[in-house]
Amino acid sequence: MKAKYSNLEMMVTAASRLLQDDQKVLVGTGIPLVAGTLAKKTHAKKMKMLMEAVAYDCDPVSLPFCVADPRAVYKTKWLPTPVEVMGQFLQSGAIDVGFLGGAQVDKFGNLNSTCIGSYKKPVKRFEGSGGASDIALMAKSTIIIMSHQKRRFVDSVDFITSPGWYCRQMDGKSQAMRSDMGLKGGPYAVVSTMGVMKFDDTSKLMYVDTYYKELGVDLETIQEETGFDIDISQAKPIFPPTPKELEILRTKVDPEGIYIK
Amino acid sequence: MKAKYSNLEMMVTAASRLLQDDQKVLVGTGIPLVAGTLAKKTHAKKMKMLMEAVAYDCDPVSLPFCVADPRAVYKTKWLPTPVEVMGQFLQSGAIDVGFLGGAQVDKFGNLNSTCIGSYKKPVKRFEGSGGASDIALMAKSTIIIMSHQKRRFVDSVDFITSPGWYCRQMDGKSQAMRSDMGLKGGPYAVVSTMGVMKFDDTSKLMYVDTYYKELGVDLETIQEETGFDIDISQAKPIFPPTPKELEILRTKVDPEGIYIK
Amino acid sequence: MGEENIIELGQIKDFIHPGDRVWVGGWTLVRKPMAMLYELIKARLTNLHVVNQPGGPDTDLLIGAGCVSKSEANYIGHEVFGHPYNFRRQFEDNGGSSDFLHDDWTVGTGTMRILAGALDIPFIPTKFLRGSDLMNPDNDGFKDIRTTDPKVPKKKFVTMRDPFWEGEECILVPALRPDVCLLHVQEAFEDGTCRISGGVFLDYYAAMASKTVIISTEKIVKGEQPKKAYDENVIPGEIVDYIVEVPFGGHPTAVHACYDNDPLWFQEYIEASKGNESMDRWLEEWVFAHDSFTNYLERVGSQQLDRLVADPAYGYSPNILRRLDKIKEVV
Amino acid sequence: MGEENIIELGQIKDFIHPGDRVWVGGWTLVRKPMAMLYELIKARLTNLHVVNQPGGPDTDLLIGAGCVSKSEANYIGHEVFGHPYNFRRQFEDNGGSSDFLHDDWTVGTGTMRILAGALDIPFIPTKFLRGSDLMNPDNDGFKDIRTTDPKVPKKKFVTMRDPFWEGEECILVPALRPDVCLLHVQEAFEDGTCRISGGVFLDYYAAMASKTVIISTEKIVKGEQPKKAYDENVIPGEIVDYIVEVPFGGHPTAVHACYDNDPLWFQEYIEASKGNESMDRWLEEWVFAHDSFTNYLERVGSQQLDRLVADPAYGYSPNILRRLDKIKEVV
Repeated sequence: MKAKYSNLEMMVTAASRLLQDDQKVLVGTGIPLVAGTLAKKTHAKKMKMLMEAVAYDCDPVSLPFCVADPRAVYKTKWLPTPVEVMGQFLQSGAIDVGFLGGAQVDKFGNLNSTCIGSYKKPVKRFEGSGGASDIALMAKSTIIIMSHQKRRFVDSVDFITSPGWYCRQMDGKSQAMRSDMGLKGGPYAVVSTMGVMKFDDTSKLMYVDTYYKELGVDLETIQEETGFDIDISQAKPIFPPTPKELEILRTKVDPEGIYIK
Repeated sequence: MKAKYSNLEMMVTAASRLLQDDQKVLVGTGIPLVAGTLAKKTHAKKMKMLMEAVAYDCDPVSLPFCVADPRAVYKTKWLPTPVEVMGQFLQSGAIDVGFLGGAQVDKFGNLNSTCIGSYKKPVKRFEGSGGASDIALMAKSTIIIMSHQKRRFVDSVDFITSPGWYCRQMDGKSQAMRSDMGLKGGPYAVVSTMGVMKFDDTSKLMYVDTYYKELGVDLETIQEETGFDIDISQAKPIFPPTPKELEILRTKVDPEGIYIK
Repeated sequence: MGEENIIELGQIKDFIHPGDRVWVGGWTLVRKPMAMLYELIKARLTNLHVVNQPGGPDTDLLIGAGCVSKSEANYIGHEVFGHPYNFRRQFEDNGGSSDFLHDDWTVGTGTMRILAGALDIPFIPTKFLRGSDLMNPDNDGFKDIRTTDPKVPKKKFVTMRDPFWEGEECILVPALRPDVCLLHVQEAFEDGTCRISGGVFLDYYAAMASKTVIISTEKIVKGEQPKKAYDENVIPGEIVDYIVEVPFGGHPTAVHACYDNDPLWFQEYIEASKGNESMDRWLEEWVFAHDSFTNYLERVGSQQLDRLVADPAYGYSPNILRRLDKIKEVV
Repeated sequence: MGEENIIELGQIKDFIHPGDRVWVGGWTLVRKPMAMLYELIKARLTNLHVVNQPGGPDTDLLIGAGCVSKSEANYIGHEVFGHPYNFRRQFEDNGGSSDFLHDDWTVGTGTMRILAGALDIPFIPTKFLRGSDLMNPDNDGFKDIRTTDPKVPKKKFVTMRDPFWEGEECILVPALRPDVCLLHVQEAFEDGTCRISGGVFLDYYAAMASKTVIISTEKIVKGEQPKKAYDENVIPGEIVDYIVEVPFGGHPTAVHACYDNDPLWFQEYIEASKGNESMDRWLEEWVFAHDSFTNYLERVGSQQLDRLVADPAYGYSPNILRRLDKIKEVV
């Protein structure tokens, strides 16, 4: 039988489940914001959701277009500037979870939102880091959300906008393991349209933790849509969205269907 | 005949006359604040008076006890913190006049508000710089107000808290002329209980510009009460306080007689 | 500033010159001084060096109109509305040839840099930037002009060891020093004092750091104000050089408590921005065709403007339909 | 923070330990957390390292009560009320012997240092300090302990050439990193969010820079607030660890919109502070004798407290007589 929810809805639900009460979560616009809002309206009501431009502890009744949207500051108790949110909270390591999207992710969780091809003469140029590089670097842990396609899940990203587990060194050229560089944090999970990937404690390589079996996703397809050999040996089917999660997502979080079309 | 005003009133009036419209003046508490307030209520209504802790463009109806006093923010249009007043306005060179007092001043206009005697084992220890050192360094020009006594007008101050025309160099030991160190600003005048002193354009040495003749002050007394040879050759009698200046000072600026006892 | 510095929209072009480093206030889709930017485009200003962090339709539009030769930014885009095609074309077509130089940063470093500018210190340490390809010297977009262009820092960043505490390796980034700062605010007094609601973003810091500050405001507030109102002021008149009153001056971006984003504008603009010819046609219709901002607003249409007006209870308009793929169904 | 972190005055001593770097909020004579300081004195806390910039009766009192072994400040005094005799005696008697070390700074550098602390960067460049004897290495009050005490920066300052712009010589000063931050505010919510009127001074930055933040408040505001009220909030509850409700908790300093300075207190305190014996007697009468802050306020007297209450129209009390030499005539 056909599942009564979409891959996008499963992805947002899976991502929201990774957030907990008492966490300070810095979210980007788009799907991360939708998942964060879903978490706040379900199991993580006390979670503090921040946005880099101004929003502090926001719980929007209508989804913001961007991190500075008036919808993001509706009823918030404090209106900081990026000097406080990024310069102080994030830079001092006070953010628990950074919630990011991107154009490319590699097997070490490095993110690219800058360009495809060479930096100087790219095949495709994107909007740029925004706060992603800072968040991936300074948040205690990072969650990545991305559509699962071979061209997005690559062996090595064309440009490291946001450092994962295998980072650029201070010389700007060679790469080293994040911990060897004395950097804290790092990617905790990649939530895609097919499953939830995590990183091996020792090798820091991406592996499949759960996949969307009920939606017809199988591990072969995940391997096909992944640009590097990915460990699927520990993969378990994910628990589907509960009726409550779906109802809140569809009626309270994104009733306009702006992100979840 | 006996003058109908005191040396203190002459000093405050003389100081206030040195301030002009369209200047941004950073004042310390005490007599500088009184003189600044008198200027705002007489000839320099558009002058902006700032205080380091919070006050921006203040025009108090009651004299503040200190630079953070609620009297200082009454009806002000903006409430900055010291990060804006000191870190930004002053540090960026946007303050026209710094208005300071101190315990000792020397012939080059260096100010001491730290200690008498050696720094480690002082004969007398004072409150410390506060913002005086910063203001004397970064304001476009500085005005000093001080009671005229031999122990206060010294050849060389025991401790340079606030740099005048002959400053401490970067090595912290040797001294050099302010301009040779690439420092802007510098003391413009010293207003005392006996007269108004200025600094020679080339030698940067203090000389007597005007003195309070009507109050019985003569140039010999000024020399006696000055701890170094001071040029009195250009000294002129000062124009006494006008009835309007005295009336506003006594009835509007300090009716309680807190500073002008 | 004094009341003599209250100007007309048409005058602002006189205060901005080729080569100037320009900070455009607001944040991506919010409180962008669009009316002033349309004026700069009409004046055919060129060789601007855009330094605001981040950029939205403002920056993509200036690039598309040929006003920009240098940009340093952490982001240029339209967020959920679509991609910044004018910005993209600079790279994808001419491969970053010397007539457009772009230097990539991050929100964290952009914030630290304008803070340093406001403090008037030449540089500031930061923990950001580490671990990314933004540190690769080959990826320094201004590499070739750092020693020759005095408006550009001699280095993108410098590393040094902290001499005071644990001795960790630090990154020093240069201050941002805009020549001109263009902001749009909800209210300004006749003396230039500004009031902003819904978030100041980096506007105050940019104004403090800039040589010339020009502000467009929805409304110029006249006369004595109650003390309570003063507490909401965020930019003192002393650092403002000129103000101009332009209702709807932030359209098509959102201005908290005044009006919302205009999805229709974005849909038409983004479609047009996909090619040079279509972009030129768009500029003709939306910018050059209008001899006043009132004409421009007529082009937007009073019915659409009414739909954008913010609900005081929310600060935005709950009435706009925001799904671009569905908009056609109702308009 | 959560409501479980709303504490009693008597508990605060449990969160402060010998050797801690303590930031005391407010500014000289304004919004000092005096009630909390009396508690620390009653608990006979010693070896505190006071780092607030500047200090008023708070710091002179802690020194006079023997709680302080190190202080770094730009000013310690009572402004127009008189001199800080307890502070002075440390130098004039024992000539700065090692049981009290003092490091002199300026308001400008103190501001930059706590800003760096809030940004969590190890140091920050500044233009201040140049030209003064504060730069003389022999005058570094912490010289002897910089390499041995991990709570003190290894150097007072470092000079370097700006590598980005005109290459001017810069001074780098170390961040201030308080262990504990004690603030007094007008209002706090149950979640720790604070509202301050009449100027925030450096309180927000100090709270952001400190490991533990303890706040005494005139009033704990309960329940949902109107959005408008939220706009006045200046410290988010997330960075606050504990709050305690103490009406008149700032006495004898002024708390904007609540009450004014108490000249009678200053007159009596300053007279007593001139000698060790008289200071001890004062501490006995004004601190140790009281088992609660209510007792202390009774000692002040309800008639005097009424006289101090602020006139809402001004934010201070126009009724107090402020000339210390005349006070006796009316009391």
